[in-house]
Amino acid sequence: NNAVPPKQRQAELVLGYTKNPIVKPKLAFVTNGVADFWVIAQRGAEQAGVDSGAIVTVHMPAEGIADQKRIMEDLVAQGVKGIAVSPIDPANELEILDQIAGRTLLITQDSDAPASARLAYIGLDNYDAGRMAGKLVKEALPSGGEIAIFVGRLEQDNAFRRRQGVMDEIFDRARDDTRIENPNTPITIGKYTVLKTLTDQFDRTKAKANVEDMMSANPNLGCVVGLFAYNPVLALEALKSGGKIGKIKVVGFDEAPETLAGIRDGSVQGTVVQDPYNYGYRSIQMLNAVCLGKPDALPKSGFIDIPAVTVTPANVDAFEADLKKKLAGNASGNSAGDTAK
Amino acid sequence: MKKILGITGIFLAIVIATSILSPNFLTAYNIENLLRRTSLFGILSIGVGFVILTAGIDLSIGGVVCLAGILTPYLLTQMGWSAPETVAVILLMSVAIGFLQGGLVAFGRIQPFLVTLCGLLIFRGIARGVTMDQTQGFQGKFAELRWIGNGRISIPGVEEFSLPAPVLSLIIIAILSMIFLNCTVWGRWMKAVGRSPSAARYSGIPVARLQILAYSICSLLSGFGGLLFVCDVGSAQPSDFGNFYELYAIAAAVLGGYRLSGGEGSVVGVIIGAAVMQVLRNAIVLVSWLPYTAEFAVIGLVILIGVLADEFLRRYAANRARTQVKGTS
Amino acid sequence: MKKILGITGIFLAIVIATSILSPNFLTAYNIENLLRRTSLFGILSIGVGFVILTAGIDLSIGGVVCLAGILTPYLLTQMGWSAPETVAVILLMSVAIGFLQGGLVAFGRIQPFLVTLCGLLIFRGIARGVTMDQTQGFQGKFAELRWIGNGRISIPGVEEFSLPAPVLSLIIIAILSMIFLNCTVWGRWMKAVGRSPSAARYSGIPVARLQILAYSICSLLSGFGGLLFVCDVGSAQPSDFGNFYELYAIAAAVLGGYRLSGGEGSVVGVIIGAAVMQVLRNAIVLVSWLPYTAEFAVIGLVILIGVLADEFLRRYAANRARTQVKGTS
Amino acid sequence: MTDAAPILRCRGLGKRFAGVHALRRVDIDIYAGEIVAIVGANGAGKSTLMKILAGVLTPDSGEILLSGQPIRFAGVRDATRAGIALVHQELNLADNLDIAGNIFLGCEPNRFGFLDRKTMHTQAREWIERVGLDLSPASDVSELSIGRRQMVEIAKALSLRAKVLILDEPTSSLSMSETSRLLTLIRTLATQGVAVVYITHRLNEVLDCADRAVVLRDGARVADFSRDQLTREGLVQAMVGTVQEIRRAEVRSANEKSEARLVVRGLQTQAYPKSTVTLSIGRGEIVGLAGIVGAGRTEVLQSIFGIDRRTVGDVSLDGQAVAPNDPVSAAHRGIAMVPEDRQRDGLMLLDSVRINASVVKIARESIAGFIRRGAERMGVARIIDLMKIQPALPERQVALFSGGNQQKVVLAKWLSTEPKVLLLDEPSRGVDVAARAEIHALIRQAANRGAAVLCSISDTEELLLLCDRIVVMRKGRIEGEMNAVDATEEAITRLAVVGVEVSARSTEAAA
Ligand SMILES: Nc1ncnc2c1ncn2[C@@H]1O[C@H](COP(=O)(O)OP(=O)(O)OP(=O)(O)O)[C@@H](O)[C@H]1O
Ligand SMILES: Nc1ncnc2c1ncn2[C@@H]1O[C@H](COP(=O)(O)OP(=O)(O)OP(=O)(O)O)[C@@H](O)[C@H]1O
Ligand SMILES: [Mg+2]
Ligand SMILES: [Mg+2]
Repeated sequence: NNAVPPKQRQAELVLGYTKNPIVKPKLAFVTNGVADFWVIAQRGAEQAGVDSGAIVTVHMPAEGIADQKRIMEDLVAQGVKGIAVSPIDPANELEILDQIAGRTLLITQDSDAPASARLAYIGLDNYDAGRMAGKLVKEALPSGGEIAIFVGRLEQDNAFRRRQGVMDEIFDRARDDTRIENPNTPITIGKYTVLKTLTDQFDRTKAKANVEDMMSANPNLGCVVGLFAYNPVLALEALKSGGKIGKIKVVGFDEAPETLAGIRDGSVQGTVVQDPYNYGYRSIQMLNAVCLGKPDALPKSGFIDIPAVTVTPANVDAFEADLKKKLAGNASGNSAGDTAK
Repeated sequence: MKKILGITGIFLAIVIATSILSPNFLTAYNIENLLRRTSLFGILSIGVGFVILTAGIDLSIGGVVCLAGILTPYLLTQMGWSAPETVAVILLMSVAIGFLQGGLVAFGRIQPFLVTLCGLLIFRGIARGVTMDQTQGFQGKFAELRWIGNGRISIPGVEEFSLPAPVLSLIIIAILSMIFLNCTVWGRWMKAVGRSPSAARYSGIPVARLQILAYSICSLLSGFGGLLFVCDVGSAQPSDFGNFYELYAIAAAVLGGYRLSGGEGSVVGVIIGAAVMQVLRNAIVLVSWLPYTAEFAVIGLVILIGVLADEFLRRYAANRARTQVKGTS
Repeated sequence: MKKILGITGIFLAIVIATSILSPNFLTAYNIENLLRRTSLFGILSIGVGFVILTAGIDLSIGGVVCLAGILTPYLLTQMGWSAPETVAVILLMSVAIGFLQGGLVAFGRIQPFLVTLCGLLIFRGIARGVTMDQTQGFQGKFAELRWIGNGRISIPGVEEFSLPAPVLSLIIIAILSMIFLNCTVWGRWMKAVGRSPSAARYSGIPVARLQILAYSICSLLSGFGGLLFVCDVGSAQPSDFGNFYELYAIAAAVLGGYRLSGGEGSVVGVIIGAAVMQVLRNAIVLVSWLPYTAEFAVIGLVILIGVLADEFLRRYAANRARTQVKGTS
Repeated sequence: MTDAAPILRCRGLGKRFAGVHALRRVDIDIYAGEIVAIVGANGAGKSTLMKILAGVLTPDSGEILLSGQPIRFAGVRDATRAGIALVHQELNLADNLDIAGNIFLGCEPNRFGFLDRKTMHTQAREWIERVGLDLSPASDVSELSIGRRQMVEIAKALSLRAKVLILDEPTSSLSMSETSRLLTLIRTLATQGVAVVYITHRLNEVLDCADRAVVLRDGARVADFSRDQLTREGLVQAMVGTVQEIRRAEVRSANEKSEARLVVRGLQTQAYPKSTVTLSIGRGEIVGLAGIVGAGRTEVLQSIFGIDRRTVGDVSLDGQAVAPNDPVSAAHRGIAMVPEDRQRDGLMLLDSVRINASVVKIARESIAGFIRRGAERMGVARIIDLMKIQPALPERQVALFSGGNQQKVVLAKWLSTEPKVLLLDEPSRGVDVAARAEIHALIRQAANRGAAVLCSISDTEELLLLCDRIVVMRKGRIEGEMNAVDATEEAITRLAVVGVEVSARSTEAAA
């Protein structure tokens, strides 16, 4: 079956299931790392499994692309019928994705790889989400100021696209999601200065230290932007012990409880959230439908948009209630959130 | 004393260079931060120092930090335990871990590297398994307990500056360790075990017991360190909390004069070693023209240059000493 | 031979258990994957084996893997170099790295742990600095070069199964290493240097040169490994490509019978050691009731149990041998 | 002999280390075919001189002339190439290699760098036989006793077929039979034109076979005796600077019975699981173990102390059983053990004399586990003084001391603790004659305080000097025992080599 091009192979698989549907297929949901964001998605995926009767496993590679590749290969070896994956590095993972697509149904979620043979993509555009956060920054600093950006790792697709979105929005530049700027040098355009972008490799002590050190280095710091879920949480910790709560604004991503609490008490300007629960739920739902012989479940455009939302004091309560409801589906809801995604 | 001269020199050089390059380096706020971080990492390094002294190694530190860091908020918030109960259980568990690992090294005769590497994997695995990969945090509560990690002690008469609470822990631990190592028979014997296990055996020294003690102390301090770390940052993610901390801890110890072949090292040196690493990381953010993405390269280079300089000075001094003998004799 | 009996037993036990627990374990596809991964990691482990033989340690492996893995696509796509040029430069650079580190150990008399830890930081730092933290990938091109990492060699007469290309590299490297270690004068000297440096020196063996050679081989194989890894995966992220690989490499070597105190170890053992780690990780995905979040814990426990069993068997055998001597003599 | 040009000449060799002046302008000529003994007190500079000749150390001043040509050795390899081989005072074998591997380490027979194992093993076998080892070249070195290791070292040096063969205390753990075999070998080599430089503290050997003896004192050459000028007294006077009467330490009379302190019953060792050892030593008694290399004396001492697993048998001290395989409790009960291999088992080489000498005593003197620094320092000062450890620097690293001085530190570690039982394995290994007398006196003092002393000593002469009673072992068994006053060197050696039956038969035949 190696000779068949992956795109065609996917079509064959879909056609095959249309003729001989499979009930209770084994399906897998593969993330791009370990994070609470993904735990929410896991809830969604598992709930979809319960609702649709599919056997669902969720895998979180802890060690980057090589690990993600290994897990997908092992899943194929194990005989799963479909995989929903968040590719860590879509541009360069095509081959791996196509190799997997040659053996099992494949959709992408959270990050897309349009050039691959994947059947569909469920998610949003991180660049646009970044621009939404950029708007929050401008609202926080209407008269301009210094902004520092913090993130776990910069080379991840979602990380650098978010960062660029934030910067382009702050500087009022036209949309160009291929632009990448040097993270080492501060940039000043108009009344805004974006300082160095610091990474922490998911080490929380480092993440907090980064914020503290930027506060030391830049006494006029006006706003910090945390691109991964734990970044705003640790920024709050640093601001608290530095006595700068409220004086330095915080803009974040994702729905860590501390971030939401911060929005409520005014220490956080706002956060841009995705809908991981539905990434999980809809991915599994779609794969299961295809296995059951219903190819119509696949979107014609190949893209299901689950847009990002800005959470501010205005809608924080409604958002949190909705989140609780989703998580209550199974197991215990839990504390602090973060996203390595 | 002579052995920590080199590292002290490196430390002073970095401090002086950074304070010239950045006006914000010697501010009260920054110094407080540096003291806190140095204390946190210093405690781990003092711990691993005991193991290194016996010519062993402990790679499980990161795993123990993770487990303690995860379990502290987990027991408090999910299980509803009280703070004293939680702390007691965390510390007991840590000692038990060290006891077990030490036992496997001393009686099982398995290479320390292997035992503690398995430990690293197992403890992080347990942390991930227990929490199902979910971040554990204090949810804004338990401020009194968290004081030990992120609190500050105001000094009477000083306005700006207050002492970070972990410094207190560090000082107590350092003093106790120094007393143990320099003034007690067991401390002396622990060094002997590292120098020559067989000479120790022939001297009637309880080698196995001392090895187990060393691993127990190390794990205890790792667990306590994990507790302080999570109290400082407020939450912990099982898959990456404490990652690489064993390397940082061992590196600080080795920088501070410990030899991995055993039997040599000083507590003060270790603390300075830990401080060097923290100041370097701080400097890379504060000195704006240093490229942040090359952070690691800068740290690695500075340490290497420092160590090389130290070695050359030492040889130079040895040569001089020889010539002086010549002169007088 | 006797020394690798234990690890071979562990390996067989895991293979048998997994093939009973999962019908998909012994499929051609899965075996191909396992062979490829074992080869990739095995190459690193064989490399670090040389350094361990001389009683040194190389922590810079992950850094060299990262640098080689980043630079390969970087030079090809960003700089527009040709594949042969790129490979040549990567391998030369790797040897140079080893040469330098070995030199610092042999002549600078700095602890190997410190030298190579700085190396780890520096090489990863350079990789991050050069690329400004951007992923480097082949962008779908250079398929011929990438064949060495992800290609497959069909075996005449066999339909289903074809041999992953890295297996070839592993076999060549393993055979050359075995010949070097067992049949040449220098291989023998390397063992002597690790076990008894003074005996080596008094026998006129060029200790420093051998140390440098060991580090050079290790870095060369790390660089080559990095090349293969990135050819297999297609892209590399500077901040985590090769993270912890030094630990995996050393762990496989130690599992395979190397002693960190030097002078002991076998190439075959190392390869089996690397295979054990890969099969374990594979088993955790394949055997669906194994808790995925506790992956690390399972790996750690299995290795620990295996090593303990090995040690007990060894002691039992030693005891028996002694009783038999008693009986016959 | 003297009219030929010397093969090796040293002119004004000097060497300083930080803190000491090891050699001062030493001149020595060595001629082909002669045996030169080098003697001197501990720390006189003998080993340093030899290391310089063998390219291990470089001299600070002076020059070496080989066959009249000045030569500079950059390393051991140069010296080996120039035909100089050295057996070091301390053992230096790679114990992950077999005997053949060690013999040829550094100059393996090879073709284009590939080992020629066959040649290696056949040649190794020859050398092993020549030194009188009854082992296969493929035996693991790690299994060998010290005496056998020393013989491997000698074989290694012989295999180099050197023009100048230097032996630094080669006999320090060989018994009389191996020693005489070695001396015969040396004489043969000398007649073949090899120059042999021989260091020993056993003056008998010097008188026995040296053509010439050079005496070093404090790093300077103080005397050069030709064969006909050699006397024991002359040597001693040159070595220590004064005429010193080396007298035999007092011996208790044979019929003076005391109560048994250490009793060993049915002890089986790992090396000789077939035979058992039974011994009883009284308070104040010094018992010597005699035997040839590999007789199992070390194993007996180790088993009593608990280092080796005691398979069968029991040991009791003052009527109470001593726990098997537990050196910690043995030490606690007052049993002291001075091991044979001082560098591996006796010392923490990188620590100071103070740390080494006080490691056991600090525990005895401690208060609630805390070291009493003052007492420690005073104790060490006393030991240094008593044992004449040179240089008298308590904070100096032990590794930097000469072999004999290191041995004194190991002894001091235990003698200072007033033990109830003293187990001594080659206690005066490498110690000079004068210091040896002091050590004997100290051992006797310990015995007089009530200690039971069991010591394994290979030098039969010394055995007779020190012990009250002598127990002869052979192949792990006790062949017989005799009172020191009745014993002769010949009787002991005969018993140790051929055993009781054969020797009884031969005595009968003689009668
Ligand atoms: N590497 C070294 N560093 C410093 N001092 C040394 C070193 N080697 C030897 N010495 C010193 O040089 C002096 C001579 O030592 P050497 O070993 O030559 O004595 P020796 O005559 O062989 O004595 P022994 O009979 O005890 O073996 C001693 O005082 C010793 O402490
Ligand atoms: N039959 C044998 N074959 C080979 N080796 C043996 C045999 N019996 C004993 N040995 C070795 O000889 C050693 C026992 O001798 P031990 O060291 O106790 O003798 P020793 O009398 O103290 O002699 P030495 O002077 O050599 O130390 C053991 O290490 C053992 O390995
Ligand atoms: Mg000497
Ligand atoms: Mg012996």
